[in-house]
Amino acid sequence: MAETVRVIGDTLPGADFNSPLLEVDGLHVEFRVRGERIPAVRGASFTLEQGRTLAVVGESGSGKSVTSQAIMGILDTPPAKITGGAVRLHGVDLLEQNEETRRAVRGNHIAIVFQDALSALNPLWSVGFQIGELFRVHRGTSRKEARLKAIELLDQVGIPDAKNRVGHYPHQFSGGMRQRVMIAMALALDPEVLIADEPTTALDVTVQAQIMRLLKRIQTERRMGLILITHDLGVVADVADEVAVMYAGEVVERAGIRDVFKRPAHPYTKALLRAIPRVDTVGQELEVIGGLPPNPARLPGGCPFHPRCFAAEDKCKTEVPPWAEPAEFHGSRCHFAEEVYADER
Amino acid sequence: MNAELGQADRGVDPVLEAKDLVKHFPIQRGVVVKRTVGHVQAVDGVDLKLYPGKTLGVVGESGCGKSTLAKLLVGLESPTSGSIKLQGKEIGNLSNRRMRPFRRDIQLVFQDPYTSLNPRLTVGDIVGEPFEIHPEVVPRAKRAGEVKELLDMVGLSPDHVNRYPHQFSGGQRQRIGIARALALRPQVLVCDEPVSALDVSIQGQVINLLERLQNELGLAYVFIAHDLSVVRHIADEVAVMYLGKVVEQGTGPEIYDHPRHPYTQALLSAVPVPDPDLRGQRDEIVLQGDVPSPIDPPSGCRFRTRCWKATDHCAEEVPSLDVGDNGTHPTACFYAEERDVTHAVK
Amino acid sequence: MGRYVIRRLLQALLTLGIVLFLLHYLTALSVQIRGNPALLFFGGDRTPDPGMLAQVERLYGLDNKCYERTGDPCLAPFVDRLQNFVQGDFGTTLNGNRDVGQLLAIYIPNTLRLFIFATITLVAVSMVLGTWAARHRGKFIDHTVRGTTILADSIPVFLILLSYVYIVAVPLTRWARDIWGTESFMGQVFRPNYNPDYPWTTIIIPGIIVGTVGLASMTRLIRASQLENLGSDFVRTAKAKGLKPLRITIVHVIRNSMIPIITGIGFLFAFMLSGAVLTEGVMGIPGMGRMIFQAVQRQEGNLVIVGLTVSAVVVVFVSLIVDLLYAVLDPRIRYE
Amino acid sequence: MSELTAPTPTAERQASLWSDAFRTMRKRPDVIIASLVLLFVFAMAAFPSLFTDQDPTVCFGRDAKQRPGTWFTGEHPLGTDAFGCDFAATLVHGTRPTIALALSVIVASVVVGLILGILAGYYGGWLDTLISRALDVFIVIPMLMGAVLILSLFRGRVSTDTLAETIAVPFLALSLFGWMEFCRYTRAATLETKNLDYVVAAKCLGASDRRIMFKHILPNAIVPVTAVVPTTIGGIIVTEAALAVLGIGVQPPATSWGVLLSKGTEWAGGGYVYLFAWPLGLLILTVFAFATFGDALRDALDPKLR
Amino acid sequence: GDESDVDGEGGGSGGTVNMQIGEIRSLVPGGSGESEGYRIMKNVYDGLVYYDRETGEPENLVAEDISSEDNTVWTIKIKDGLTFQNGEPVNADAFIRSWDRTALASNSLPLNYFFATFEGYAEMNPDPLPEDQWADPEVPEWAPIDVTHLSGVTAVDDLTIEVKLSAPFIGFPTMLGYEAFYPVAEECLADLEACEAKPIGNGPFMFEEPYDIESGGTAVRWEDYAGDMPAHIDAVNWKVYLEGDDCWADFLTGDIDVCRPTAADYENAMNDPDLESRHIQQDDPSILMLAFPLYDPQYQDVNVRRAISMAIDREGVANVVGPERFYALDQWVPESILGGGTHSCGEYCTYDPEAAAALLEEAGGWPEGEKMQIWVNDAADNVDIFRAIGDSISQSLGIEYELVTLDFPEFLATREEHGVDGPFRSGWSPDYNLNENYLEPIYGGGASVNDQGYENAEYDAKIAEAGSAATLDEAVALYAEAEAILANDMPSVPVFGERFNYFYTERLENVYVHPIYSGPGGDCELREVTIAE
Ligand SMILES: Nc1ncnc2c1ncn2[C@@H]1O[C@H](COP(=O)(O)OP(=O)(O)OP(=O)(O)O)[C@@H](O)[C@H]1O
Ligand SMILES: Nc1ncnc2c1ncn2[C@@H]1O[C@H](COP(=O)(O)OP(=O)(O)OP(=O)(O)O)[C@@H](O)[C@H]1O
Ligand SMILES: [Mg+2]
Ligand SMILES: [Mg+2]
Ligand code: NI
Repeated sequence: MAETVRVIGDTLPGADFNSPLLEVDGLHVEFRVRGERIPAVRGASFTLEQGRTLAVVGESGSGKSVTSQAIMGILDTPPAKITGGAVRLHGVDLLEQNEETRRAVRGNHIAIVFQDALSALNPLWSVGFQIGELFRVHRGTSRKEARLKAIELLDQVGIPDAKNRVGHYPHQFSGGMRQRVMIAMALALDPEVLIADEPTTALDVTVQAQIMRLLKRIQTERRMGLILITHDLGVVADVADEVAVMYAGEVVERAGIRDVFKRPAHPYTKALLRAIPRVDTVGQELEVIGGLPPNPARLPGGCPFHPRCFAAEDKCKTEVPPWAEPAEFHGSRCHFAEEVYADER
Repeated sequence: MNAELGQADRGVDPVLEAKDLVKHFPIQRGVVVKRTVGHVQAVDGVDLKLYPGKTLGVVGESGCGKSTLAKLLVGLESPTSGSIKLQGKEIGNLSNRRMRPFRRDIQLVFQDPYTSLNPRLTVGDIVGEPFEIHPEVVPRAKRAGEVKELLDMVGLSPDHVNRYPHQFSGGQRQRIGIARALALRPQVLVCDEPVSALDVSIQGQVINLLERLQNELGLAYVFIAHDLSVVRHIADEVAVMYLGKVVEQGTGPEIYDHPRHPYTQALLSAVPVPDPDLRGQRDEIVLQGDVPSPIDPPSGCRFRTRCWKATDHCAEEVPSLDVGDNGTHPTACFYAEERDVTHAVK
Repeated sequence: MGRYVIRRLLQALLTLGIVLFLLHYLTALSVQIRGNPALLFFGGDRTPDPGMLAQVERLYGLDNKCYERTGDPCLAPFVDRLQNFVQGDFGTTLNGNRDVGQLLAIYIPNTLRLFIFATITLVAVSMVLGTWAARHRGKFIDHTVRGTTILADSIPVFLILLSYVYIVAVPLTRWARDIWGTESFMGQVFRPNYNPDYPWTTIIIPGIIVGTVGLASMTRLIRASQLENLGSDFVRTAKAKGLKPLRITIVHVIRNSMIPIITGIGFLFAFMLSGAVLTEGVMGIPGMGRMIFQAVQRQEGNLVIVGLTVSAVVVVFVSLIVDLLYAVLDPRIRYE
Repeated sequence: MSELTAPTPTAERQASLWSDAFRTMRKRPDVIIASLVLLFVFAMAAFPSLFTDQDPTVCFGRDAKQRPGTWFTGEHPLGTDAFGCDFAATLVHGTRPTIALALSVIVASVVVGLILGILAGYYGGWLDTLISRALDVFIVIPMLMGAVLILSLFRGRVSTDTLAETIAVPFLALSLFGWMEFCRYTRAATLETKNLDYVVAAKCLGASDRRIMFKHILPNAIVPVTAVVPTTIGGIIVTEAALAVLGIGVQPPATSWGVLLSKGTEWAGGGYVYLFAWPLGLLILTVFAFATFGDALRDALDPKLR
Repeated sequence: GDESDVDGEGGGSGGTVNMQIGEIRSLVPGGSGESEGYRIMKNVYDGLVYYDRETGEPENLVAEDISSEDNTVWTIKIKDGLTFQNGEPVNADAFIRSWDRTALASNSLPLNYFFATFEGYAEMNPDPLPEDQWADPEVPEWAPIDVTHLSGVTAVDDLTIEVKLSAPFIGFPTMLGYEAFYPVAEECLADLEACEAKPIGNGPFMFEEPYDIESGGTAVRWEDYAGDMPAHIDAVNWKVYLEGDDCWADFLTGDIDVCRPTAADYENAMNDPDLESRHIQQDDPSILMLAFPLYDPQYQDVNVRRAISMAIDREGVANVVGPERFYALDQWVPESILGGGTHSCGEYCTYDPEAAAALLEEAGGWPEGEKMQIWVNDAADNVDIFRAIGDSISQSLGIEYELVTLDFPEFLATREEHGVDGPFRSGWSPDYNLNENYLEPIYGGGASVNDQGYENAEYDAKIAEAGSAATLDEAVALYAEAEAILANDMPSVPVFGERFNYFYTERLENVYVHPIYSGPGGDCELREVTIAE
């Protein structure tokens, strides 16, 4: 695949190519359910450069999916409401654009791959139709041409016999194949940013390996920015360039891949790394993070991680920790970031 | 690292033994008279031995028949053929009523902590249900105490008896499920992916609990999972399943450090290791395609369609699960050969 | 697909056979308990000559002695009847000695017309209301729509009809005729009674009224299925593809919502037939519902059986069509 | 092992589906109003003498169709009916058969439907085939038609001495054609539930089929059934009225709302609107109350719809 | 003016009268036997006699002369030169072929019984074979009937018929205007199916298009009509109202010209000043009685029956179902019928609760705790009327009652086999205009035959005597005496005579309603009606 030439000004007026590709800055999202306000994302910030892979990790409910949907602008409002922050693509704050521009950005500039491909594909239309739809809506291609493009894409994502399979329906594909279809759909308009929201969680390890390989290949070929959302640190270690760790709606640590794994600066990251069972090591008892994941509607005061933290002190219960940078390009939201960073164990 | 486990216990009789276990689900058609047009060969000739106090891990990809095997072992499905012996007694084809006394000795822990607990019953009712079904185990008056004890044993506050399952988190619910399974003091616990639905941070708690209970109560586990790393931590012996058959069996180190079957090797190599330093350092085998349908499995070796070593021979003959000439543990492959995929090699 | 249809047809045939036998048994029981309907042939209060009565009984096949033994399933006449049905002979009525086949030819089209208008009304109104309510979920409009439809459903249809006939129809007709003339569409459409000279026009209003049966449940169904689809993952995907809301609704929501709606319509069909009994009675429409009701009243056993069998055939047929429509709409449902 | 004594989870949201449903419903104004209406109607059915002191069987043809007095006072506060009976008394005393019929039909239908549905869903096989076929057959015959058929079979065969005798035949006819919906719901719910892990768990513990059906499956199967019960009660009341209008159903001189309505419709056109309006008002109010209640219940029991 | 005058379409509706009609059974003479079929046939066919719309007496129409010496053998002379609408002559054969058809058992025609008094009837209506000769013991069998002609009827010449009855019957001519005795064309019998749809009559109206049983049809004036009672309007359109429907709403919109309001619409219609001048109110010869099962010991005392009769507040009951629609009846033969108007019931048909209670006391009172079962068929207003009657009896005598409602066939059957255990409904509409028709068919024949189980030798003798009286007047007087005997025995009590109230639209003039033969929904004499300009 050759270097893609694109005219961004058409769909995104005011784009500045000197700014980072995608910048999420202090994003706040809350849900209003039956009079209750649930802050799902509380000030998430990270940056993605072209051709890089940013992994967003965190346990279930930490706000990973909500963040990605906020970037895409596909949150249902209500119940969701973006209460603050900015999402800048080439320096343009998407949150301030009108609906039409945002629609143009979706698919064209940012695309997303969801976790459960079976439910994310409309069961009543053939995959060819669903992929071709993008060309027909955004590019005004004819039905026939769209089909040819769809075949081409299916071929690219490694679906054998794409010509015949283009008319099949989602249920006729296996899990891994469906995920490839999703990826083909996301790649259709050659976006600069691809968000993959747990693309392999529902898959077997052997298939997961196939899909991750595919994603990686495509990303390098197209020099896309990839946001990989997952809670599998093994996958992260395999593909990511940078990592953002989320806890209770916040990014609690952000650093390059080796830094995070070798010298985490946040107790949560540290505990998480220790808790993971590994194939290549044997330990009799697993280390665990005590307690329960936080309920976003009733977060504890101060640092939200303090009830489960091994390093917690009284200060953590009352004071919200500031963003600290114990090393260059290594940020952590912990009162004791330096200490944790320094402690190599 | 070889032969440190398993062999040592050969003097003891296994608590649970399955021989040539087969389960085929018929596929039926027809309005009034049903015709059988085919079979789902979910489990197709599996041999297992489980020794007291030990853990047998079963790994394999989705749909390879792990859950079916679990159901067969606890008597929820009756096998098409083969035998299952619990403490030397055949339980394979017993009627529901005749099976009942054996149920006290073998219990199941489910994968999904959200659907395995009746949302309309309190924790006390759920954990106490085994006593109602088997009233002879504990006299009525002592049941409440027993339930509290069980809750305490799995690390839940005994005050929680009057709560409903939805008031608990996933990990806590899984503990309730374990408490229920333990109520009758079984010898064997079959755990069907007990931690797959849990977050990494919670997963460890449940695994530790299971290990602790094994030490305290001398339980034997059949531990089913598709997460190989978890199995490695808990299992003494591991069986790798592919399409209803066990393709390789052995102790943890035998399987993980010295895998001989191509499928096991591919499986292990596909597990990502949370260490960025190992990126690109390991021997990576990426299989092509998906697991074939169990309705019409490939002839001969079932793995041959995805195997890089496959020859015509593989299509003609079914490889048996043998130790082989130069092998250390049973492997069902004509071209079994050790290959280390878990450690950095490059 | 072909095999599936054949299988379904066989199943339907079985059901119909059972229905037929049950009906036969019930009518036989009715003759056994209530006495011989042949008396009706002689009209009024007169006692017929026994010889004549016997003749008439013979004419209608009611002379079999099994009709005198309460509880006897009367198998021989049942077999006769089946044979006649197979030959296309549906017998005659007691009252008027009329060919039942010909009667059906008159009654069925009328009822079908009624159903056409009823279905159109039901689907159109509930579609609009359901979609509207789903759009404004939880808001005032949502509650209003639901309240109104429930209220409309709580008023028995025949009361709506009666009020229409007694109170509204006459002044409306007179008013319309003053403006447009008697023979115009408007001059006929409001007429309080069905008129065979205007078989379509005068059935519109009763059709619309029957169409309000089940409005609440249908609206609720549509609202629910739309809500479900609007919140589904594939709609989220569609949004992520940058599609316009209108396109999302048309391409990705409506077709998916059709499935429960079709089921609903399938069920409502049997329901409407009940509605037809009263509607046809009140509006003087010579249709199946009314025919069956009067046949039951007059102990026209044969007519009851034929009528209900026709209705059974329709219901079975509709459910078959519904199932086939599923397959058309939903590729996941494949019948080999 | 300190990590195993987990902190207390979300404490407030205790209670099960039912009390949860009850809680949501209690707050809705429409439910409150509907409940009041139903309470009033039930009171009328249970204690008619609280509402009127006249005997509905004392009728003088000469006094027929006296319109109500201006302020609903005088000997006949609501006037007299077409037979010269006190209309208020007829109306009040007509409530009992109506409500008794509706309730007995619903109880019978639900019980029959539940049992058959659970059996069919749980055991499957030929039992399921049999019950499903019966379902097919009964669904094919529309309820009203079936009721007409049964009712005409028993015309004049039963006396109307007691309440039970009055409603016996319509009860039979309506129940016979009323169980299918419940059976279908139950069967579907059973099929769904019986493969749920908690049912499998009970089986694994050695629970008997009866225990599984009644302890684990029934509570689940009963949810969709309960959700449609109030609405169905409304439907039965309407059907009873339809039967009365057709001249079958509860037979005069026993009264029910349906009987009153069928007379009332006749006279309303002739200017005696009150003969029509009162029973109609009561009927609509009651059916509407049931339907509203049912609607709310369905919402409450199916959180997806909220 | 009326709009339908303006839009001339479909055969010049300027002269078309729109009538309502019920469901008919047949349009070939002998096949209908109900009021609706007769209402069409009497305009399409000309019978031997036509009943005068004022006196109800038969006046010759096709017949030139009808005479008899002994009331047993009757000679009928037919007018010359009359034809059917297809040109066939109306002669003796035309009548004989019609009568033979109706009298033949295997044709199973409802009016078959009209010929029971003819000689030769028995041969054409044999009994089934003895049981041992049936092939299937379950199914009765008949020997084939080879007699196809009534032996009592002979054509003396082309225009003269001689009829031999099996017993003398003075009222014979009064029957002859009825449908059973109309002539039938040969062509009609050749293709009955076509004739059912498009009758070939000899009357002033003819069908050009087939009549449809569901939607009715239009009969136009037959221009070549040569008879004595021609029509004045161009055409008549019958619109069908099936059972349970009524024409009132359509009358109000002007789609129907003559209509009777439903019970509920009465009051409004009566009080409408607009309609007042277009209202016809007449007594209907239909009567309603409460009959007693004399075979039941409970009702064997005549005083019990009298007490019950006196306990019925007839005006009160009429008030329930519409005062204008019924009038209290105190005789067994209504006023409008030849020989009616005797008021034979007298004081016993007058409401007097005290006297009623006293009478009942005298007769031994009513058994404690027992309910009176009142049996009624469930059609139309019956249930209401008898409920009101029951209420009235119950208020006067303190007896509890219960209504047993059955549908018609079952009711008839139960009544007939004497399975009724309480007072029951007995209604009667005459077949012909003679008081005999109210007496003999209902109470004659002996206890085992009639529904009441009534038998009085004196009564039966009186009926027989009247049948063989020399003149009609004599016979009428003798029948009236029989009625008096009946009044004394009270096997039933008269309750109501019916009264019809017809309204017609402004377009019509000369609207007359036949007192005996008119439909339940509204009717008028179509040969006389005209349309206003
Ligand atoms: N529609 C919604 N209504 C209310 N709350 C919501 C909604 N969607 C998400 N949330 C809340 O937002 C929080 C973050 O959810 P999110 O889906 O982003 O988690 P996640 O990190 O993607 O978890 P997972 O790993 O399970 O996908 C959760 O606590 C959830 O309760
Ligand atoms: N009751 C059944 N009837 C027919 N086929 C069945 C039945 N139960 C399981 N199967 C089939 O048997 C095969 C093995 O299923 P099983 O549930 O044992 O797989 P598994 O290894 O547990 O997979 P997973 O990891 O997804 O839980 C599957 O192909 C499945 O479709
Ligand atoms: Mg997520
Ligand atoms: Mg499984
Ligand atoms: Ni390890």
